Amino acid sequence: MKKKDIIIGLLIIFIITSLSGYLLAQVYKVTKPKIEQQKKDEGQKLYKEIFPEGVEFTEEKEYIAVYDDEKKLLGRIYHIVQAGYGGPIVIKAGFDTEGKVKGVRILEHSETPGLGAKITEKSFLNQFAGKSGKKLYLKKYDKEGTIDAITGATISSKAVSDGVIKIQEKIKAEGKINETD
Amino acid sequence: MKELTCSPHIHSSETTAKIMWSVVIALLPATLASIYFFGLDALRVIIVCIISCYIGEVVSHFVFNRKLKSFDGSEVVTGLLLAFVLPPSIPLWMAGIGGFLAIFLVKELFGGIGFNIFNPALAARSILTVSFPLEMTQFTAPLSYRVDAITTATPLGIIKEGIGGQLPSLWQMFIGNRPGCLGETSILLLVIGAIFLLCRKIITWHIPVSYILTVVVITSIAGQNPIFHILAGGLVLGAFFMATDYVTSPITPKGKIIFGIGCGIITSLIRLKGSYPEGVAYSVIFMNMFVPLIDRYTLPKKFGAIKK
Amino acid sequence: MKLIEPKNFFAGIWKENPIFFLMLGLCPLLAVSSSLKDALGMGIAFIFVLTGANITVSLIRRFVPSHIRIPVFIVVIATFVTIADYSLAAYLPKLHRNLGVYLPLMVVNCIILGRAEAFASKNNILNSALDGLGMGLGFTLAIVIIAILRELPGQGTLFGIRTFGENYKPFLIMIMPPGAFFVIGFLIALKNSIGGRKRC
Amino acid sequence: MFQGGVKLVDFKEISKDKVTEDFPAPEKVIIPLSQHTGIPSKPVVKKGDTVLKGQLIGENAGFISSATHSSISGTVAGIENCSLPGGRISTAIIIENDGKDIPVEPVNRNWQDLKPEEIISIVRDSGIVGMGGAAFPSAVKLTIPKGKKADYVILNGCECEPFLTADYRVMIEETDKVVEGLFIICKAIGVKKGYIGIESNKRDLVPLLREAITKFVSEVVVEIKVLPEKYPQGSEKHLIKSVLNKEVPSGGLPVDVGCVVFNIQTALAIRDAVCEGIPLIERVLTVTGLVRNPKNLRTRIGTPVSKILEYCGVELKENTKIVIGGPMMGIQIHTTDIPVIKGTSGILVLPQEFLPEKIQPCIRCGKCIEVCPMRLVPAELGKYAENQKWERCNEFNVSDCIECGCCSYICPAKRPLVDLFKWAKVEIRKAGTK
Repeated sequence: MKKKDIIIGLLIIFIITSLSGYLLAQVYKVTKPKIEQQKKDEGQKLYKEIFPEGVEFTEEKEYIAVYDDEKKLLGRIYHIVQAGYGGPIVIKAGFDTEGKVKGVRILEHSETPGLGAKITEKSFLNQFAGKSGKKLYLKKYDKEGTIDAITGATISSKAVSDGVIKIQEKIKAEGKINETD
Repeated sequence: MKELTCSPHIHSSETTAKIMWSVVIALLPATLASIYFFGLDALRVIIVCIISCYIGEVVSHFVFNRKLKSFDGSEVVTGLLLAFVLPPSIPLWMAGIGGFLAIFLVKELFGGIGFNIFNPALAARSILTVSFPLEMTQFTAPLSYRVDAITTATPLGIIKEGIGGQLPSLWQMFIGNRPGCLGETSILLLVIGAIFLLCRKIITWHIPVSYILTVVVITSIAGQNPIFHILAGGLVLGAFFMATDYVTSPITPKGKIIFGIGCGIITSLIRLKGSYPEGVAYSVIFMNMFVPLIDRYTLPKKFGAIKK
Repeated sequence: MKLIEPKNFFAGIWKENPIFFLMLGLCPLLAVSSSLKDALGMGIAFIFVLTGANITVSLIRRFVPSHIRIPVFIVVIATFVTIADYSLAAYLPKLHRNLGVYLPLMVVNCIILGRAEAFASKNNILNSALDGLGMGLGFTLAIVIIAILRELPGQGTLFGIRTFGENYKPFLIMIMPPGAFFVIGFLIALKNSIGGRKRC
Repeated sequence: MFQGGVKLVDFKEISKDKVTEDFPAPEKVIIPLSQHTGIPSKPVVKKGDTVLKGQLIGENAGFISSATHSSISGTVAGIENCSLPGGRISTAIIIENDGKDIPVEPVNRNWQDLKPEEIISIVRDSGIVGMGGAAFPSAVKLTIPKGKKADYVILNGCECEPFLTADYRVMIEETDKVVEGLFIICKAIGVKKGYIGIESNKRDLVPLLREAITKFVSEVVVEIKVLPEKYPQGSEKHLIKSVLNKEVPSGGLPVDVGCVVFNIQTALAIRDAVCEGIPLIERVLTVTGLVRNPKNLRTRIGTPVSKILEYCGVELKENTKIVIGGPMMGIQIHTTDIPVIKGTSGILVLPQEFLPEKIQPCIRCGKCIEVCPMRLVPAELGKYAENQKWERCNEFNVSDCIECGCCSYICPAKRPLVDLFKWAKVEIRKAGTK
């Protein structure tokens, strides 16, 4: 190959790359605000689902603080990754200031479809709402437990309940619960 | 002119059909045990599986233009083995789908008897397990059909989940009085059938022995009771009747031992570390894929091969 | 060759269907065909990228020396894929999330690179656009058929709407990877038995 | 003991105790010139010539070739083509019997006085070939190639094929001559150690043989080996493995492990040729199976099979087949006009099995691998041959197959493995000569 060919080739690649770079930059400029807005909306929607009373959600170091419209702290939303049956389960759980569960949502999981995957269903997750202490255990594992496991998917159910309990214990340990309880 | 035949002019009396029916006979004691422990449910599942296997055969005859072969009993074997690895409470239509897929998808699609890569019964069971996980993991307690059927966990399930239910005694597990798949529970009667096959020289000791020994060794190292691991789950059924399936296991004695050890390692790993309580079906299917490779590297050294 | 030849368009749809005949680009096909919605989205993104890349490659074909054509094609394709990626993320975030990594992976999809190399770099713009549209439609057709055949039995739904009633027990394996292989295998067999077997 | 093989029901009772009868010389004999492995012999008579019993009618045409002699006295009626078992066609000399049975002049020699080269040349001139079936010229076997050394001679008395009893009868009736033959062979080759290998179902021969051995004064030590009944014990390579525990290398000859093997009747023929000057013109064969009078017959070479069958009371029906040789390796013939040749060890009448309808796909049971005495993988080989993948067949050593039939015999799917391997060998040879 001649030197000239190489230089011409490099030049052409350079031109094409620059052109496409410019094009992409323009596209990026247009779409970036949209994408960010989408991300924010999505997060807000999820937090709202977990904590319907909340109005403002601010991200703190370890959790998301939930305030009402008078800037009063209502509770916190925690994020936890718990080992499930088929892999890690990413859980977001909201607790009010008294340490009671407000809501639980599953962000990611790889449980068996039709079986463990049922942990994302509201009928299972809503069982946690309003509960605290030993009530968060599965019925199978603790006498005081009140959570019904999904039929045939005890391990997945237990992973969710374990995750929620872990956060609860953490909150307790850090003293983020009002003494009124 | 008469059609000339090539030598030899005499043949042994063994035929494919005889082998297949012998396997059926060997499975009979365990079949009766399953009907005793799980009642008519078991019988219904068995009948549905066998009939659906035949339907699969007939359908593939039309779809693939294949010569409908004579009644050689291989469908009965597949149907029976499939029924053996299903829970007794499975809805009959699911068992039917399983039987049909075992023959149509796993066997005939690959070219019919002698050409399938995977064990039809176990492959069908795996398809059912991933498709209908709930129904495939509900086990009825033995003898409970006399009062009303109770769902309970299998011994391996109890170990895996760490809770609920009381483990049956080893003796109960040996005679088959435990929850589990339809035909896997009665170790005693399965072993009687297996001895029959060994005496008939239909199966050899290589695969079962290497398979079970490997499981024993690994579970002992892991600090669990190896006897429990033999009696619980489908190990005996798998080792004697599934892994020894001619078509899907290596052809040479050396290869058979490698195959058995492979199955044993995977079964133990799934039981000890995996998320499923039982791993016999998956380990046998997994090793099925390696059979051509194993065969390739375990060819016997020909007579008079020059030593290098 | 004439300025415009309609057969270039139809070849991609049936006779030289990229999936059933050329058997290229099976990766996104297997991965995102478990629901009709995602499949349709993927198909449309695919048509966009393929047509765009074909037109561009045809446009610049005279300026690009052959020894650097592959990197140039990749840059062109990557540009279109990134445009599609951003747009989907901005306007259809849910679809974007479902397609996941398979959208950016289109950069290395062999159908697109293959058409750029085999067709667009040798034909005029109109024919290349037709080819891109045809091949893209062929891909979309294939992925939609496969998605229907997987979603219906596998989830009992179509476009997320229940079709078989509440009591239907989904045949879950169909929405898992093996189901994709079953369906694609049977479809290729079917195409071969209808349209004559491909001689290798 | 060799690996593999099968234990067969031997069916030898049918003809075991029938004393060998002389089959009367027929009115006409057909003597093919290609009864042996190698180049056919060259005819030295023409139509109308008068020949004596034992007269040379075809001479040695090369190194691996053999002479052919007339088995009766009479006139040459013509030189025509005749078919041989296995569909081969050979030129044959047809001789009409004059009923006088005049032999050529007999000689009386003492083998002890002969030099090895002389013995070998007598054997060559007498047209002696291996009479176990392969029909390899014996003189070639007796000539040890340069650079090689033979230490043992094994006499193959296994007769491992079911049904056949000819060798057994010969050993009972002509014990001394057979043993003398062994001593002659040892002398010709110059070895000091001889073995006689027999299967355990012929254990009653041991005292007879032992007694015969003591009758000869020689420096050669002869040992009798009683081997377990297992087919194909009589295969040259497997006999050596059983007797000496040595494996003949693949593609090699017995002499590579210092060993030469001869059939019982070959030894007898050598003895008759060396001591009495009688060339190979008759042999003992067994007529058995679905036969009214099963017999062991001493038959002239060239006797048509039809005459023998008639003599033994065989009615040819639609559902019977005639096999030349044993049931495991014998060849079915389509016409009974075929003559008895030097390698014909038996004529077997068996029921016709319509096998092609019973053939099923291989279920990979592995029984063929268990029984293959050559330790091949017949199951895989069969599949390759069926799909005409000849290179793969070659790779899997189809050329080592001895066509013993164990695999086909044991196969539960009744696959015609030997048939396929024969085909593969032919195709490979074709490809090789191209």
